Amino acid sequence: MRKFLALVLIAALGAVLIAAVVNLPEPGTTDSPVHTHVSAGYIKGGHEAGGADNLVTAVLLNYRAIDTFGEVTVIFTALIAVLAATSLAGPTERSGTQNIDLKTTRVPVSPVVSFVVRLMAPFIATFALFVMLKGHELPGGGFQGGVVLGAMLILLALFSGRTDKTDDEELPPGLRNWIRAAGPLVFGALGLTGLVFSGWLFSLPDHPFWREMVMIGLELGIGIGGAAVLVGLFRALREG
Amino acid sequence: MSAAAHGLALVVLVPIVGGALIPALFRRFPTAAWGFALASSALTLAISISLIRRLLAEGPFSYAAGGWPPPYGVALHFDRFGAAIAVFSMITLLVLIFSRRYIPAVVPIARIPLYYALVMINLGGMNGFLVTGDLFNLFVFMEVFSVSAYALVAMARGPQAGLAAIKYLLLGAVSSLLVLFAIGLIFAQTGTLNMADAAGRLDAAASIVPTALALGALTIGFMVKAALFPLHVWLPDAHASAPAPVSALLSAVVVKAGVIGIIRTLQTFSDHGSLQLMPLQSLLIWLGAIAVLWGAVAALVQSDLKRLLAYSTVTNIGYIFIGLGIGSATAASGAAVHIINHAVIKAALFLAAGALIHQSGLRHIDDLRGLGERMPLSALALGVALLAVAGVPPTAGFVGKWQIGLGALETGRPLLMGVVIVGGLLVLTYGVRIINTLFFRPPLHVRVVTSREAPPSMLAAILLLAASSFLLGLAGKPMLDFVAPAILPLTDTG
Amino acid sequence: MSVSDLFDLLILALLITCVLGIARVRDLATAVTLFAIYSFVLCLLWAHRGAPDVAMTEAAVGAGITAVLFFTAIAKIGRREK
Amino acid sequence: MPIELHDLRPVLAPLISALCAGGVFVMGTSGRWRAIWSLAAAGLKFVIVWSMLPGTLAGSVYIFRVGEILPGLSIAFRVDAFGLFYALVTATLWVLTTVYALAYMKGSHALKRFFGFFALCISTTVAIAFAENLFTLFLFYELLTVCTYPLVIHDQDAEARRAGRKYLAYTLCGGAVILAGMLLVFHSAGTLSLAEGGILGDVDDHRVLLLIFLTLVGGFGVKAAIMPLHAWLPAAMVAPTPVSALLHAVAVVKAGAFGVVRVLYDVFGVNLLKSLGFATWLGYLAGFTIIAGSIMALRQNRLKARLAWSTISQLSYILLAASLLTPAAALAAIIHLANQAFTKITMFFVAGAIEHNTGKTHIDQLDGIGYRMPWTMAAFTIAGLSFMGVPLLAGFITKWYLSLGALAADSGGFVALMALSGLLNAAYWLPIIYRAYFRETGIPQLREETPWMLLAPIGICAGYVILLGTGAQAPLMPFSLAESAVRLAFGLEGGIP
Repeated sequence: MRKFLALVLIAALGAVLIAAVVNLPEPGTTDSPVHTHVSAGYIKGGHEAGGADNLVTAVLLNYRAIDTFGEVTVIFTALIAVLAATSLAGPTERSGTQNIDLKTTRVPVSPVVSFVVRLMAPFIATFALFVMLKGHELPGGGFQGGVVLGAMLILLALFSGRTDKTDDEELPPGLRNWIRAAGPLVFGALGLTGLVFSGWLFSLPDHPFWREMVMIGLELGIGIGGAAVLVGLFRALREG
Repeated sequence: MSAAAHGLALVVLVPIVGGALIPALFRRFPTAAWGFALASSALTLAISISLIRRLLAEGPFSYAAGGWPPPYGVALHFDRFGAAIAVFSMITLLVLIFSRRYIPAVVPIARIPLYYALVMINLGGMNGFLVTGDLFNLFVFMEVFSVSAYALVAMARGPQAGLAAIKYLLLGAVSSLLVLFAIGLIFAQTGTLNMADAAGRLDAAASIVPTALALGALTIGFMVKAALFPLHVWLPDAHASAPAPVSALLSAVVVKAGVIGIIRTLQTFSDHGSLQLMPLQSLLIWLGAIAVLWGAVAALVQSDLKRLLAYSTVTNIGYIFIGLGIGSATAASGAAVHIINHAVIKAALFLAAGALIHQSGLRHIDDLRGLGERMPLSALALGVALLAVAGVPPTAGFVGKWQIGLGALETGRPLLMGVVIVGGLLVLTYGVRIINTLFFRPPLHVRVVTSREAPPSMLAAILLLAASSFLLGLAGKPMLDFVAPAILPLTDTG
Repeated sequence: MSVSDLFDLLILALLITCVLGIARVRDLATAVTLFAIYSFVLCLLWAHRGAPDVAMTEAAVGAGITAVLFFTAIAKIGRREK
Repeated sequence: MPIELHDLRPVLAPLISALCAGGVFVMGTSGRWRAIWSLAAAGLKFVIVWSMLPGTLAGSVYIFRVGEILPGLSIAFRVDAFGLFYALVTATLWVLTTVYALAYMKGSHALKRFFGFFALCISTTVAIAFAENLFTLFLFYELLTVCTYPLVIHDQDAEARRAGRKYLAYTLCGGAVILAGMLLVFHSAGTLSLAEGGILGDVDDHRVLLLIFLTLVGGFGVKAAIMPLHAWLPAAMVAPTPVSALLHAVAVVKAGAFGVVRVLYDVFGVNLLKSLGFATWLGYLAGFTIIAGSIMALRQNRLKARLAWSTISQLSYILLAASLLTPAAALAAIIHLANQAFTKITMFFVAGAIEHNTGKTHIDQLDGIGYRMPWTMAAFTIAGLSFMGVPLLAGFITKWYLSLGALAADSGGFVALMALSGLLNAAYWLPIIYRAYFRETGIPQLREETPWMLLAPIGICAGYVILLGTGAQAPLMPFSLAESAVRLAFGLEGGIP
């Protein structure tokens, strides 16, 4: 009965959603409002005023920097949330056979996998950095690069054969906390420098060179901060 | 460009960056995080006051973040609803003061910085939500304060808090998704995310179906955040099991974001020529009326003090929505003022209750018998706030109820006036019950006899809030005058 | 119907299959695997529709990190749905 | 038109008691400070209220506006003849009750709370008397409920709590109903200011008027204990005697009656009510309450319970008189505020003194008490005779004017009702007096008079009952004040016809 109700509900909801989407302007047609209004302005002025060949990046870091600031804050907050929620219970003793404590009883890692992972890690890291640094010209950017970097670090932690530590534990804990907050903090810095140099909070400098530098700085902040957050999430889940 | 306009971005930037700094700065000295959080929220408060001064001098104003003119950049916009940030910052400040002695007792010492970081980020998200003039930005900051709110609920001890936080998280995520979906629909039809711009361009949209659906999705999404009946189910659990200062913050401030979200929605859609808001408004009235009665009745049967207070939030949200739904100048301004007044009252209630529970270690109402004798000031503050939440004149709760009742009469709904009054009476019933228990019954529990009055940091926050929840009632007229220009766009449709 | 359209249809069919699978399986690990596949297929769709930035994010977040975090969580709570 | 004078005294009078309450709450742990604060404030207030008498008699009205808290809702005080009359009764009796309470309550628990809220009650009562508009009236009316509650449940045992619950349930519901009525009035008239001749003249919707009448009169009727809204009053008997005196003679029930009269004369206005005809029904209900209350009183054996039921009956005199809408009856209504207050408070003081002295609470224990406490019982006799309507005592004046008013309103039936009520009063007061003086107990009765702190207030009240009955027309007696109140309400020039 409940299943049936759920089905009916979902069908009704789906019908409504489809009705809405069907009535939207046809995607891809050049005269739909999406393309003629604000986006047209971005396309026209994005390279010059937006300061990035990749218009997505121009929108993210320049036109709508405050949105991105909010987004990195959400990511950072998610880590804080997980830390706050999991560690309160403390390291819990668990019973039962199906629960695997990753810290003590680990699935043995095949040496081949371990070797391949270690071999690939530098290349993955390089790719991540490339995505971050070139994000204003090519597809990609801080978010994507950060996720790749974070995935690489988690991969290492899982398969490198070491059982006790994730890589970021190699860092002093104080520094780790700073890196995790890198995303919101670089945007905070941007907000203030923008005010000092061009009179608006969250504005990028006018000079092309400095603008590019600032963008790279932001991408690195987002990326490295994001990677640290992801590793932190993984760690908190594993230990919590 | 006067300096005050930068404040519009700074009220967001300062608390969030402050919050992000806390875990890094205070890893070694967790308890010192308190002072830093206090300072940054005080700074935020000062900035928001300067914003209000400019608002009074020049009227509503905008700030183009990054210097990009709307609709290309994100426009922050400050109007008289946005002025609520001053009150919310003030409440956050007081909650922080209260937390000084409370939080170390419930949170492991190493995690204290996390708590303060979350509170500050929550404040930043709230401020961003209130001052933004951009739909997507609205969503982003909604996520900022929502995620921090989920986490704050989860900070309490015990499995109950965890479950409550999960429940809150699930419903919150669905509501966020609905809002995001609606924003997508609006963007697809108008090509813009700027609220004012979108409002002007919606009329030209090819089809009315997606517009109506966007309106519906926004309404439902914000209804969950505002905990309007019947989407309030997450609230009693979350607000009852969270640590007291968090409950105060959530009930006083965070649910109001949903209300303001609905106000923004109504403002955006009120220009629409062919879309009638009338059915939506009568729906809000009905749901509000049921919420008033249901919340009050449910609160009556609670034995847990904080759970009872949580249900009183359901009631008061109902009042606000009745006022918004009626939509006449009288009722809408009453609802707008009640947003603020209820924030103050509810913060007073939860903090006072938190102090009583904290000092005695008991949370069931019956166990608290005679505690008024041992903790006279906290109990007195709770009593005053209870009378205020019931709307006894001339307390702060009366203003909204009077205006809403009057609005119901003006629009020819005498029964609705009856609901407003009966709701107040029911609230008064349990208010009296608690006052009775605290002051006029002999102690039942040995821990009551050994309890001591709350420490000064807690008392300061409680007494200030309780006094405000009385005094704001006397300031009803200036407050109504203040919101009057802001509710005009709402009343045009009503 | 062009090849491009056919590709779209194929991807949509795959997506629906994955989603139904996620809803039906009782084994959490399988569900997460299916979820990763879903993300990856979606990533293809984004790439095909000309949104490389979104596609990259989807691949890394949806198929990569999310799956790892889910697996970590499953390791804690057991893999069977109760 | 009266001359309006802006003056601080209308707000000072309630403020003094509030200050006193503050003083008691802060320093009241010491009995001496409690007494000093209470007596000083009572005396000061007495002086302030009396000082306004000559001006009011000369036709001026004192006004003080505190401020507007909501659009159209202001807190403002205005001393007109009727309000001052009520305030005079309150201020006078507060002095007496304070003296009595200081002696009576000695050694009880939670005295700080008791005297603090006691003072607050008086503060709110005077504020009710001086309220310029319905909102201010309502505000302090509700505050009065809140302030009397701790007094009702002073003993904190199960019975007191039950009584307190009942009291709150009735009065708070009444308050909510008044709030509804107030919203209706404000919505239809646009103002809440009390004004001679009423403010509802422009409203033509008969149903709205009926609704306003039902809500306002019903709401205030709760405290005025009109049947069937009376049940809280006998239950509230558990309170200490000074509280019962305060509840039944001065503050609470009179606030209700005062409110009803205000509604009838200053919200509706005599002319509008005459054309509507609602008041007739109120009159019938009040008449019924007079008789039914008396019959219930007859059946009580506990002295305080008999007093309580008698209060229900006596209060309806005021409502009946006010509902007749003739000047003479209105005069009766206003004077009866004072007459009933002084007479009933005498009786309560006596009941308290008997209980305090001998521990006796029931009527069948009172054989021969007149020999043990002759002065006390003499006062009681005077009060009883007054209620019966014996000429030269206060109660007679009420009955006389009420009958005149009833005849003027062509409701001769109410004259017979007066007579019947007098008989019933005789039926339940005379047995007590008979027992006190003429029943032999067999044991020789030792003279054991009440302590002077209790006796003095009793004597003064009893003396005043005589004074009200004999010298009412003397200058500076409240009678002339009542006359000018009636003149204002009916828009009359010269004397009362």
